[in-house]
Amino acid sequence: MTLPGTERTRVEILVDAPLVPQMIALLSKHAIRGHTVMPTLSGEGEAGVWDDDLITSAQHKVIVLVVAEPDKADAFIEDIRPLLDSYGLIVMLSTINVLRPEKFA
Amino acid sequence: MTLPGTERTRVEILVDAPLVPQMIALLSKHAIRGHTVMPTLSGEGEAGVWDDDLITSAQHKVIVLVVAEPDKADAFIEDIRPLLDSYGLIVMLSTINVLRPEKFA
Amino acid sequence: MTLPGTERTRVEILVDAPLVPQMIALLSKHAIRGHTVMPTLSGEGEAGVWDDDLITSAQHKVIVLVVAEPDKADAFIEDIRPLLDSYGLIVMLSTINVLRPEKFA
Amino acid sequence: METLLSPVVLFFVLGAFAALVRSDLAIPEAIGKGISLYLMVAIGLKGGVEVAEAGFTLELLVAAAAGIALSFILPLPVFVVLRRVGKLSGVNAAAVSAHYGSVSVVTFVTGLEILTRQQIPAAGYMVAVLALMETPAIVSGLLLAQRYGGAEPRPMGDLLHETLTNASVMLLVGSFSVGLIVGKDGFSSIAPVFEGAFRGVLCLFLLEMGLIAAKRLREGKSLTPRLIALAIATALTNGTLGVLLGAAIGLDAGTAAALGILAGSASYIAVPAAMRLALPQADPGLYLGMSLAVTFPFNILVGIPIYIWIAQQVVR
Amino acid sequence: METLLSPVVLFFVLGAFAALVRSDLAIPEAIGKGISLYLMVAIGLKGGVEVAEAGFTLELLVAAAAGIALSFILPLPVFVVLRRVGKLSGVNAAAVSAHYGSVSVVTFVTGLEILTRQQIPAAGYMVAVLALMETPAIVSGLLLAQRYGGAEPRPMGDLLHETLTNASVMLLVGSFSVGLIVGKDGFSSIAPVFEGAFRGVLCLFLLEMGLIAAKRLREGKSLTPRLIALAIATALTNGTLGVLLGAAIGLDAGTAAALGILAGSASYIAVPAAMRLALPQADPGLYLGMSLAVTFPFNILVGIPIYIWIAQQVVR
Amino acid sequence: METLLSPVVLFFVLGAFAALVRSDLAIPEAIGKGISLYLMVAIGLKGGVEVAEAGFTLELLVAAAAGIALSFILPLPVFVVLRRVGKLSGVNAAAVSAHYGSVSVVTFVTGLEILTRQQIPAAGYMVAVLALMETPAIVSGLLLAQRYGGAEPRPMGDLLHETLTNASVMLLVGSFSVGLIVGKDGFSSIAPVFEGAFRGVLCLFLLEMGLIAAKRLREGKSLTPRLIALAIATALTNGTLGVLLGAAIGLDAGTAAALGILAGSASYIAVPAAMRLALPQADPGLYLGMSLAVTFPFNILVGIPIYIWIAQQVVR
Ligand SMILES: Nc1ncnc2c1ncn2[C@@H]1O[C@H](COP(=O)(O)O)[C@@H](O)[C@H]1O
Ligand SMILES: Nc1ncnc2c1ncn2[C@@H]1O[C@H](COP(=O)(O)O)[C@@H](O)[C@H]1O
Ligand SMILES: Nc1ncnc2c1ncn2[C@@H]1O[C@H](COP(=O)(O)O)[C@@H](O)[C@H]1O
Ligand code: NA
Ligand code: NA
Ligand code: NA
Repeated sequence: MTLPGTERTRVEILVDAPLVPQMIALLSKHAIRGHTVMPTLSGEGEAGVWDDDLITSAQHKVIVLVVAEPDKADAFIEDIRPLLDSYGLIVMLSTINVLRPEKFA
Repeated sequence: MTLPGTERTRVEILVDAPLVPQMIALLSKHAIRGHTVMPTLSGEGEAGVWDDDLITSAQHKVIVLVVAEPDKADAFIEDIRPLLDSYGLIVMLSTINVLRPEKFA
Repeated sequence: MTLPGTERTRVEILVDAPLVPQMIALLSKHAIRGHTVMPTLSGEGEAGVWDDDLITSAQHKVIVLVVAEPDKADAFIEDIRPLLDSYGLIVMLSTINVLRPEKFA
Repeated sequence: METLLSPVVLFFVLGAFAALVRSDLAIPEAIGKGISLYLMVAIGLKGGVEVAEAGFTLELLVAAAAGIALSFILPLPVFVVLRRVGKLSGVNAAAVSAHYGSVSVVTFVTGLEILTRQQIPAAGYMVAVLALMETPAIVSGLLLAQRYGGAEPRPMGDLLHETLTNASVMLLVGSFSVGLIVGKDGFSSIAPVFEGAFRGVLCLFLLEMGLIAAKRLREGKSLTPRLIALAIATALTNGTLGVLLGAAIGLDAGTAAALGILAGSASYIAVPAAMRLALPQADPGLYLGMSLAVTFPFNILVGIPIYIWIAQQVVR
Repeated sequence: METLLSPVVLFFVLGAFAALVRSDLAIPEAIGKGISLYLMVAIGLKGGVEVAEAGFTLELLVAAAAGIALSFILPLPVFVVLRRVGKLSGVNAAAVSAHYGSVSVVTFVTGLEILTRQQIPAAGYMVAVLALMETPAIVSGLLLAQRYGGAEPRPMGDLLHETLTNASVMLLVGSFSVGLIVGKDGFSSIAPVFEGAFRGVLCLFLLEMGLIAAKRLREGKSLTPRLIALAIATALTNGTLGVLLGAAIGLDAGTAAALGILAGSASYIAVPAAMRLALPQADPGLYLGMSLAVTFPFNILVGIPIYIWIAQQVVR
Repeated sequence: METLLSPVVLFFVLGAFAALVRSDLAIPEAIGKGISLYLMVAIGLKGGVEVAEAGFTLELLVAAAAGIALSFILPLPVFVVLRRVGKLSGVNAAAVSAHYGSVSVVTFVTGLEILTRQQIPAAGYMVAVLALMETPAIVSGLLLAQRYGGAEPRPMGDLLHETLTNASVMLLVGSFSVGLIVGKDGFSSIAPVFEGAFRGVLCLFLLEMGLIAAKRLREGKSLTPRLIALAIATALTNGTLGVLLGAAIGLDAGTAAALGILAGSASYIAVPAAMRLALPQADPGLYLGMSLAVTFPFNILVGIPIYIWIAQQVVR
């Protein structure tokens, strides 16, 4: 099955809300300008159960969605590798097709 | 790696909230009946930074998620191509497997 | 195009909010400990249009996102197959790459 | 008529109108949920404070028993009618019948407002009756589904736990108890929020309810004219039964009317969520359509005045 | 000066300050939306109750006609200036001009507060004028876009439906009508929420507005100094025209000032959403930047006192 | 005992009860956040208005200095005990100690309520002390983490900016200033919202806090009996130190008690977010568990009455 458009790497990072600015700073270090932040409601992992209770955003998680050229995405991934454990990140990578490839250079 | 189920095209369109009805009208023009709208929190692109401040939904973005047969999805994609720039759409395409393929004809 | 990381199955289940605990119980039956729940805003399908009006969570839908080893995911999928119609589930399967594969065993 | 011109009812009409002309007016989900929690706390507190003043009475116990009995028993005739006349499947008929045995907090609160306006207030303990009537109908509905609908039996323990700890029961009983403990004196410092603001906030909530009910009526796929007629007939019958039972056990007119309002109302918050969980094969479009899009507006606009009128006739 | 020290304005300044020092202070979206719905209901009710007291008058009709005319006509000169002086494209100039013909509810409400503090209250019917001025400018803006901007014509029926049923029009007209029907007596039971709480809630909303306006000013990419100057000049000109027209048709000082505030204000809720839909090729950064980040704070801090001062000079 | 029967505390107990019996009761996130912003604005305004009445005094300065000193210094002994007795890692001990040096706004507000009920009110300026105590502990905690936990040093400028502009500091200091400027007269028009509604809204917030604290206690994986004991002992020790320091610098009983409540309370809003950012390797389950699930309920139910009692003994 072939899809219309051009291939790009889709990176999804599940991260605690207070650390999002740090992620965005890392993105711009790799000249990746675009991203979209998406909400989540609750979850469970090795560190236990969490949900979006109001009291503090310390454990409130969001997903940072980034579409980028494969090379840039790879370089970015290498840079966040050391943070995976301490920041408790979940990273999902896949290949998708986009319609205006020049926007995701 | 083979997945259970049947292949379909997954289309995700990041679009400003006021334009969602237009997208849905286009979907039904192509006889694609199903869709799901998902929220986002904030983002950055060439047009700058935005977040979901309350005052107006004019720049509030959502993701319209559509699963459809490849042919229908292709035809739909061709139809929104001319809108990409003026509407400022981001479109992501991928192939996924679904369990009740007859629902996504 | 090759992506960094290790392949895993990504399962996304669109399900009514009151049925989420049941889904999670099924996951742990298959020794899948991790999941993330994501919100949605509205949608349309054969059963008609819905949106997240406040009055009851009975028809409020969320997406349960699960990353798991292919074998575990397959077994889980077999288990929810009989529920697809009565629970009105939409299930999307894809293969993604993750960075800390041992977390998604 | 005068009832229809109270701000509370007018805001309901405004919301319904906005939905019918397809306005983009919408109240954020979190605000609606927040208001509905507020209303339950306020009504619970008020009831508790009133009972703290009046003391526990035999009347209270009798009214409570009547309420529980209504909630348990009403689903049965409703089930039979829905199967025979409404041609619903066993599971669907059982799910709908649970809604009609249970109660609608907002219908009750609107009824209290109207009773107060008409100077025939209901007894404070009716809030406790409201809380007690929320859940027995769920049990009846599920038993019907198991016996006649082929639904798999669920462990009774789970069911009991879910129904006893559901959010509305928790809030109503909890704030009723707080009201009982703090009494009139302790209440005075929080009265500006829970008493002074009550009617105004109720207006905003009924605006939202009008929007939701009319939208659902417009979009509802599962609603046939026959089912709409049944949703109205059921409300009227149950409401009348409630008033008569109230009169029979010796309640005053306002309190008997309140029991009628409870009996005639149908749940659209707690019971749908419970049914989605326990009877996933039942059609939510059906039970939400009947209770929320038909019975609720019918009661606000027509039913409540009727139940009050009947109560005034049969009690003197 | 004294105006600047009212709590309402001080909270606006606090919000703007927090955004400028990049504080992480943020008000949840649902709360902001909820408050803005509340303010529209409260202001609508108040206006309706006042008109119920005062009766419909010829003055009301004249003021309404003046408001509608301003909303229709003001976009034209604004469009010309934006094209010539501002060097905007046809579509962008049309979209911005629609914002300046329409009105800002919060600017109006803040103006009413300040007028009340200064003991020169505006007539209650101005709420109706506010509602009437919301949408004619949208029509003018779209016609300009079609004639001079090459925008595709949209079916007039759709357009009319959207503008007449938009949420603010619905709420303002709806609660104005409720106020008219229930009158002073019916209002008293809901007054604690819609009158007593009004000023305090307005403070919280202006805190939020300060945050949003200053954040947008900080991040705004589309705003050049030239456009900022135009946003201020347009407000001042329109506001002055509004006051003069008000004086000419014989309104008292407070009411003429209110018409000036309406004319000088620019929409940033209803019109941007309508423009995003009808003219997607226009730049939202531009029209939201000018109306929300420049004109709104200018009016709150400087414009309102000026319009009031002019009204006091020309009306006696 | 009488304290435990105030509506505010009873609602806390109700929330905790609901969480312990696993009710599905939940307050929408946006509502909870909105209420917590409201409480900060209301308490800030009240403090500002009171200081505007009483004037700036030497006492205020001394109390402020004492508060800042407590916030800076308390993390040190806490750190040592957590390492030695609690067997925590350097980074974790540092992160937790920052929470205990800082303060909890809701604990403070609940304390003020109880002091007012008991007719020994604290001075209005304590709100300013509350705001001043929020952040010094964050600096101490990070310095401890760098010296003894191997955490990488962060630029002090960033840190200072983040702590000075964090939302609670901004709101408390900002509305304190607004209160100071508008004084009693300017406040009266917004008093229905920020004074009249205060206690009622606080009830709803403590309902929510009870839910959250008990849920976290139930689910908390990182909490051992030893750490629970330490969380209580630390609150008691810090609280007692605060009262004694207050008495030593000559504060009256109510004000000394308030200083004790501040010292004994632990942050669970601002500090956790700052720690997640600055010390991501520290375990949030640990510091939120101790401050929110143990120390907070302990203070509400037991700690506050004890600190008040001590204050009444040592001050006369
Ligand atoms: N297998 C998984 N699938 C989806 N989300 C997961 C999975 N494992 C963990 N998560 C998410 O990642 C968060 C952190 O995981 P952990 O570090 O294992 O506690 C969890 O709370 C979940 O929200
Ligand atoms: N590379 C990207 N990855 C993810 N989201 C993006 C990306 N680029 C743009 N976006 C999103 O699309 C919106 C519009 O992009 P733009 O038209 O470039 O301003 C942005 O505000 C982001 O939310
Ligand atoms: N083709 C589709 N693409 C995306 N979401 C869909 C699709 N079909 C159905 N859905 C979602 O699944 C829900 C239930 O579908 P249904 O059971 O067909 O009513 C809908 O309300 C949508 O939110
Ligand atoms: Na009933
Ligand atoms: Na204008
Ligand atoms: Na402390």
